Amino acid sequence: MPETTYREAVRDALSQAMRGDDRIFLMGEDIAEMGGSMGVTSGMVAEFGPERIRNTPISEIAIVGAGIGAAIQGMLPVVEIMYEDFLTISMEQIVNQAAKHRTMSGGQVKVPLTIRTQGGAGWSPGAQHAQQLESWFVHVPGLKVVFASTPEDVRGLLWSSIYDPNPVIFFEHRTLYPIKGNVPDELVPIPLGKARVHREGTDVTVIATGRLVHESLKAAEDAEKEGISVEVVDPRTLSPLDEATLVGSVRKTTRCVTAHEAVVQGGFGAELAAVVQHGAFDYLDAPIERVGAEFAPLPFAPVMEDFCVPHAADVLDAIHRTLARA
Amino acid sequence: MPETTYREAVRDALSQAMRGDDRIFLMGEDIAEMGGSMGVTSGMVAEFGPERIRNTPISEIAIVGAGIGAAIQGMLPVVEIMYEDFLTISMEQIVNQAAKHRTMSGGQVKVPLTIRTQGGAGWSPGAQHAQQLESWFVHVPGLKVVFASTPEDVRGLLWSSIYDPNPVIFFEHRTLYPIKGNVPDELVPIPLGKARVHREGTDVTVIATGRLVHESLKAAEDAEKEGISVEVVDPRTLSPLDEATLVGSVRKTTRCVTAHEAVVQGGFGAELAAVVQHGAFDYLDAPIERVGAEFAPLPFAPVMEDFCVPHAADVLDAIHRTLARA
Amino acid sequence: MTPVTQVPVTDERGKSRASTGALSEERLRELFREMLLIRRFEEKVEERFRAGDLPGFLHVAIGQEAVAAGVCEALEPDDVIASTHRAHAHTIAKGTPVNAIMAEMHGKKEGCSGGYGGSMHLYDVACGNMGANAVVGGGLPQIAGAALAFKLRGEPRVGVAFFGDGATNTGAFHESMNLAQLWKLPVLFVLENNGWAESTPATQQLPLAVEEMGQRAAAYGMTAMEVDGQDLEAVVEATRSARDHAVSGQGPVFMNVRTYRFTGHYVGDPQVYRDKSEVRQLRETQDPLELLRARLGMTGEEFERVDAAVMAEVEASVEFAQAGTDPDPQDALKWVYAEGTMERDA
Amino acid sequence: MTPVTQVPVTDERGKSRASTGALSEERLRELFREMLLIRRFEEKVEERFRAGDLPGFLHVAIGQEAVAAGVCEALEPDDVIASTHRAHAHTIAKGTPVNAIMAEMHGKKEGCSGGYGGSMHLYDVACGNMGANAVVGGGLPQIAGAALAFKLRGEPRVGVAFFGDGATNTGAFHESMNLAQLWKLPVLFVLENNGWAESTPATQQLPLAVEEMGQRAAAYGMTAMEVDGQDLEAVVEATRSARDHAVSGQGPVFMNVRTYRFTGHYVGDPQVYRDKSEVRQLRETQDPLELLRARLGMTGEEFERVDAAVMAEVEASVEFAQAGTDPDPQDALKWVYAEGTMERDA
Ligand SMILES: Cc1ncc(C[n+]2csc(CCOP(=O)(O)OP(=O)(O)O)c2C)c(N)n1
Ligand SMILES: Cc1ncc(C[n+]2csc(CCOP(=O)(O)OP(=O)(O)O)c2C)c(N)n1
Ligand SMILES: [Mg+2]
Ligand SMILES: [Mg+2]
Repeated sequence: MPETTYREAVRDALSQAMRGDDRIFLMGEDIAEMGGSMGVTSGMVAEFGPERIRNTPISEIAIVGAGIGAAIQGMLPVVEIMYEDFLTISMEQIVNQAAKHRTMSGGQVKVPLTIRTQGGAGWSPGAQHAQQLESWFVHVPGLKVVFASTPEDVRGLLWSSIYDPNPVIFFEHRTLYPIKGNVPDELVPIPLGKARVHREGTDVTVIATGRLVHESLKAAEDAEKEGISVEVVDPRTLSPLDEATLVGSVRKTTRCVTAHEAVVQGGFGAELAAVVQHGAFDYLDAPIERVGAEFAPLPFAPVMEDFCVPHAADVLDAIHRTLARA
Repeated sequence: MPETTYREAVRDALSQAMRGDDRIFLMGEDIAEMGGSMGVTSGMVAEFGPERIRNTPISEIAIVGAGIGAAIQGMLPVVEIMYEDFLTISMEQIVNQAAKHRTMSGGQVKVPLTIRTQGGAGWSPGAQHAQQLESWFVHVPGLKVVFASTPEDVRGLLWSSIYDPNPVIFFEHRTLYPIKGNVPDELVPIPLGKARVHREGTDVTVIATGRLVHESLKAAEDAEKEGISVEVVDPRTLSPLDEATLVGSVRKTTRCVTAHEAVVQGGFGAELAAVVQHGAFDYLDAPIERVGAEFAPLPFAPVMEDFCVPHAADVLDAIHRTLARA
Repeated sequence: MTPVTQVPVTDERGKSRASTGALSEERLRELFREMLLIRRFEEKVEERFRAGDLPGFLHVAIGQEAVAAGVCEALEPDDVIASTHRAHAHTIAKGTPVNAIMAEMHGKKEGCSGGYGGSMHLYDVACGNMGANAVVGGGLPQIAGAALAFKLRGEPRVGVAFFGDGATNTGAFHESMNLAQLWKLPVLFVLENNGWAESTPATQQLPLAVEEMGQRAAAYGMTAMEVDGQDLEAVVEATRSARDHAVSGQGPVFMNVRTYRFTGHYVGDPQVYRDKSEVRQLRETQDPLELLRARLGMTGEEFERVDAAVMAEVEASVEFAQAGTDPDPQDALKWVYAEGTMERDA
Repeated sequence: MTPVTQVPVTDERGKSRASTGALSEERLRELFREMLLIRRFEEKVEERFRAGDLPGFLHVAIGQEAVAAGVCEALEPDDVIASTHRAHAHTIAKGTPVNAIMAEMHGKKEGCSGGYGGSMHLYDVACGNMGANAVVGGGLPQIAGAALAFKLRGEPRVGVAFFGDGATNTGAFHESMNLAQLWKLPVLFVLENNGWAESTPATQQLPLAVEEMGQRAAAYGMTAMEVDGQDLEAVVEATRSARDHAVSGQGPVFMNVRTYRFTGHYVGDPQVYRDKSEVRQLRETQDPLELLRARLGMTGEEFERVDAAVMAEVEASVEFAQAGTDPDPQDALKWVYAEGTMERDA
C-alpha cells in the first residue's frame, strides 16, 4: 500500500494485528457500524464481528477499566476514547490503576492495554473538543505515551503499542486523518522510544509533535529560503523519551525550538526544554524557544481559534528568535 | 495566634472566612464529625452546623461539580478532595467545566470555587495515596494553582483563594500539617501570584514547593557550612507564576535547582526550568538541575519509598552539581 | 448575602410561565409557534451548515421540540437549566432570541456566548441558561450544585438538567442523581429519551428497555415520571407537577421523557446504522408539531401565516448573524481569568 | 490463543470449593477456623500497628469475616476477585497464606506483593486475587473486564468485586454495573453493606435505607440478592447460586450482603462519630464467629484448641515477617515497566 492516509494506516495496523490474534479486540463508543466518530474503524465490524469491535455505552471509566481487567487476564485490548478531552473522565483508571498495577503487585501483573484517542483544533470544535493533553501522561510512571504524526509512523507505532506489555496512551491528531503518505507494503513495527529525524539541518533543531511536525516542516522550508538550515525531529514516543537523539541534534545545531499544539505552560515542551538545556548546556547559543497554543480555553469563533493555535509562522518566528542571538 | 500549626492555620482561614459570610460552605468526605481524614476541619461542624460543613458521599465528580454549580449561583464553596490522588476522578469537572465556563460563556459566568486537597509521601501510604499532581493543573488555562508550605502562607493564601473569582486548586502537604510557625494575629491575605524568598543567597537559587521548601532550607544550611550561599524561593502560586521574582533571583545567583516531591519527568520543575533558562539564559553558569521523586509508582516498603522521594541530601547534591561547573 | 448571579428576569411574554391550570388555546398557539420556530431554526442551521457557512459541528433537535418547549413553559424565569450538545431548542425555549443563537453559531460578538461557545456551548445567564455542555453528563452535577445554592438561600427556584439516554450511562449522572436525592435538592432530571446515542441504539448501550428507564431513579428512591415527549401538553403538565414537588422541598424528580430524533446524530450523519424507513415512519406518526396542530385544529391558512412569520424571524436571524461583528483575534484571551477579588460579604 | 495469565490452581484444601449441597459439619469447622484465623490476624495487626511495627495505615474486617470466607468458599480456585482497602479477610479467604500477607504488611520481599503494595494493595495472582484497591470503586470496572475476557474465551470463570456501601456512590460503580449487565458478564458484585463509609453513616451518604440497597441493581435490571452477612452458611449458599447464575451466561448478580464493622474505620480511629454502645451491642448480638460456633455447638474445649492453633499460626506469621528480607532501595524501580513485547499469537 504505497500512498495511504493516516486514517487508513491506523485501521490497517488494527486489522492486521487482529487477524489471527484473538486476544486483540476493540472497545469504544460508536466504533462498530459508524466506524467511530472519525471513521477510523469503518468496515471492521463487518470483518471481525461485534464481539471484537464492541460499541460501548458512554462510560469512559468503564471503557478503560474493562480494558485493564481484560489485559490483566491475558487479552490485548485496544480501547478508544472518542476525544482526548474525555480522558479527563478516565484519569483514575489510567493513572492509579493501569500505570500502577505492575509495581503495586511486585511484578505479578502486566497491563498490555492500548488506549487510542484523538483530538486537536483547527475546525472550531470549541473548548471541550480540542485539548491536547499528552503532557499529563508523560508525568505518570508506568505509562508509555505515543503521538504519531505520519501514516507510516502511526501504523508502525500502533502495532508496537498493541504488543507492548505496558499500558500505552496513543494520541492521534484529528486534522491528520486525511493526510497521505507512503507506507511500506509490509507492516514494519516501529519500536517505542525512538525519535525520527524528519529533516536534517545545521542551524537550529525544532522538536515537534503531532500536527506541529508538519507546521515545522513548512517553517523549515521557508527558513531554507532565507538560508537557515533547520533540523526537524519528532520524538514520536513522548515517554520513554529518546533523549540521546534530541540532545545530540541540539549539540550539533546549538539552537532549539519546541513545538506542539498544546498550551505552552506546563506542556510537553517544558520537559523537552528542561532535558535539552541540561544535556546541551555547553552547546546552546540561544535560549530554547517554546511554541504552543495561547494560554486560554479554545474559543469557538474561527478568528480567535486561529489566533490561539500555533502555525508554521509561529515556528518560523521562534526560529528567528533563536538566531537573533549572536 | 503566634505559634500555630499548618493544620490550625488552614482551619483558622476557613473559620474566619465563614464567620459572617454565608456564601461560604464546605463539602467533602468525612469533614463533619470526623473533621476530615487529617483533622483539619475538626470542630467546625459544631460552630457552623451540618448545612455549611457538609459530609458528602464518595462522589468526587459530584463534589466538584456541585461546587461549580453553587459557585456560578453566587456561593463561595470550598470543597475538599480527601487525597489528591482522587482528583483523577474529578478531572473532567475541573478541567472541562470549572476552568472553561468563563471563556465559553464569553464572560457571563464566574466560578469562585476553591478545591482543597492534600497528599504526599513519607508515611508509606502506598502508590494510590501519595502522588503529587500539581503540574497537571498548571497546564490548564482558567485554573489557579496554589501550593502552600508554611502555616503563615497556608492561611493567607487560602483566604485569597476563597475570595478569588476563579477556580483555585489548593494543595496542602500531608506531612506539613503538624509543623509549627508564627502567624500574624490578624489574618493577612497573601495575594496569589507572588513568590516568597525564604532565604537570600548569592551562589545558587533553589526554587522549591511544598515539603521540599523545608528540605531545601535544610540543604541551604548544610551548604552554608561549606561556604555556599543558597537562595531559597517558594513560588507558592504555581499558576499564575511569579516569573519576575524567580528569573530575577537566578540572574543574581547564576545557578538554579528546582525541587518538588513529584516525579521529575513532566513535573512542575520542567516548567520552572523552561522559564528560567529562557529568562536567565545569559546569566546561567550551569545547567538547571531538577530534584524530584524517582520515576516510579511509590512502593509501600519504607526503604523503597525513602529511596524514591527527595530529601535535603538530594537538594544538596544538586546544588553541588551546579557548582561543579566553573 | 449578596444577590445571586442571576437576578430573576420578567418573562418576555409578560406572564408567569408556570401559571397553573390547563393551557389556554391562545397559549397553546404561542407554544406551537415556539416549536415551529425551533423546527425552522434547526432546518435553517442544517442548511447553512451544509452550505459551509457555519464552523464546528451541529446537533439539531428536530423531533424533540415539544420537550424543550414544554419543560421551559412550566418553569419560572429564574429557574435555571443546563443543556447538552443538542442545545438550540432548550436555549430558544428558555427565552434566548434566535438572533443571539444564530450569531453565536456564526462566531460573532453578538452571539449569546459572545462567539466563544458555538453550537454546543450556548449560554444565556440572564435567561437562566447556565450553559450547554459538549461533555455528555457534564452539566448534571452543576445543576445539583445550583439547586444546593437555591436551597441554602431558601429561594423557590429549581435547577433543570436536560440530558439524553446515553448520558444515563455516565458516572456523572449517577453521582448527581444520588447527591440530589440524598440532599433533597430542587432538581428536575429531564431525560430526553430518544433511544439513540449517536449510532448506538438503546439495545447496545442500555440494559433496560427505553420504557423501563424510570428504573434509573429507583436506585436512589427518587420520584420518577413517564412522559410522552411528543405531546406538548403532557410535557407541560408533568413538568409543572415535577417542579411543584421539587420546589416544595420533597426532592428531585426524574422525568423519563420519551421522544424521537428525526435526524442524524449530527448534521451530515449518513445514518448507516439505521433504516431510512424508521425515520420516515417517525416523521409521519410522531411529529410533535403535527400532533399539536391537529389538537388545535389549525387550518392550513393559519399554519401558513404562522410559518411565514417564523420563517421570516429565522431568515432575519441569519441576516443579523451575517451582519454581526467578528471578535478580534486577541479577544481569545479576554475571559480566561476574572479580575479582582469577590468582595467580602459580612 | 495463549493461555490466560492465571492458570487454574488446585485448591490448597485439595477439593473443589464450589462443591454443591449443604456444607458438611467438617467443612463448616474448617471455615470456622478460617474465620477465626481472619479475626486473630486482624487483632494481631491492630496490635502490631498500635505498637508502631507496621508502616502505612490499616483497615481491618473484624465483624465481616463471614462475608469473605463465605463468598470465597463458593468460588472455584480460578475465579478472580478484586478487593478493597479492607483487604486482609478477602485475601486470606481466597487462599493466600497469612505469612505472605503479614510479610507484605511489614514491607518485606516475602510479602504477597513483594513489599510494594502494603495493606491496601494485597495481590496474589496465583490465587486469583487481582489486587486490592485503595481507591474506592477502583476495582469494579476491572472485574467487569476480567469477566469479559472469560466470556470472550468461553471460560467458566467469574469475576468477583468486593466493595462497600460507600463505593456504591461512585461513578465507577455505576458504569461497571451497567456494562456488566448490558454484556451479561459473569460478575458477582458483592456489596459488603456495613452501613458506614469511614465516619459517614448510611443516612448521610445514601438516599436508600441499608435494607433497600438491592434497588441499586434495579437501575440496570440486574438480579439482586439479599444476604445475611453474619451467617456463613447463608453467604455460601447465596454465592453459589449467584455464581451458577453468572457462569451460565445469565448475567451478573448484585449481592446486598448486610454486615457490620465492629471496629473503627482505620486502626486508631477514635470513632467520635458513633456511640460506643452501638459497637458493644453489635459484638454481643452479631458476631459471625459466635453465631457459627453456636450453630456448630462447639465446646469451649474445642474452641480453645482451634484458637490456640490459629493464634500459633498468626504468631508464626509475625516471626516470619520480622525475619523477612527488606527490599533493596533500588528495587523501587524494578517493576515500573515490563520488558520486551507480547509475542504475536497467530
Ligand atoms: C463524555 C462524552 N463521551 C462521548 C461524547 C461524544 N458524544 C457526543 S453526543 C453523544 C451521544 C449522546 O447520546 P444521548 O445522551 O442519548 O443524547 P442525544 O445525542 O441522543 O441527544 C456522544 C457519545 C461526549 N460528547 N462526551
Ligand atoms: C475515590 C476515593 N474516595 C475516598 C477515599 C477515602 N476512603 C477510603 S475508605 C472510605 C470509605 C469506604 O466506605 P465503604 O465503601 O462503605 O467501605 P468500608 O470502609 O465500609 O468497608 C473512604 C471515603 C478513597 N479511598 N477513594
Ligand atoms: Mg439519545
Ligand atoms: Mg461501608
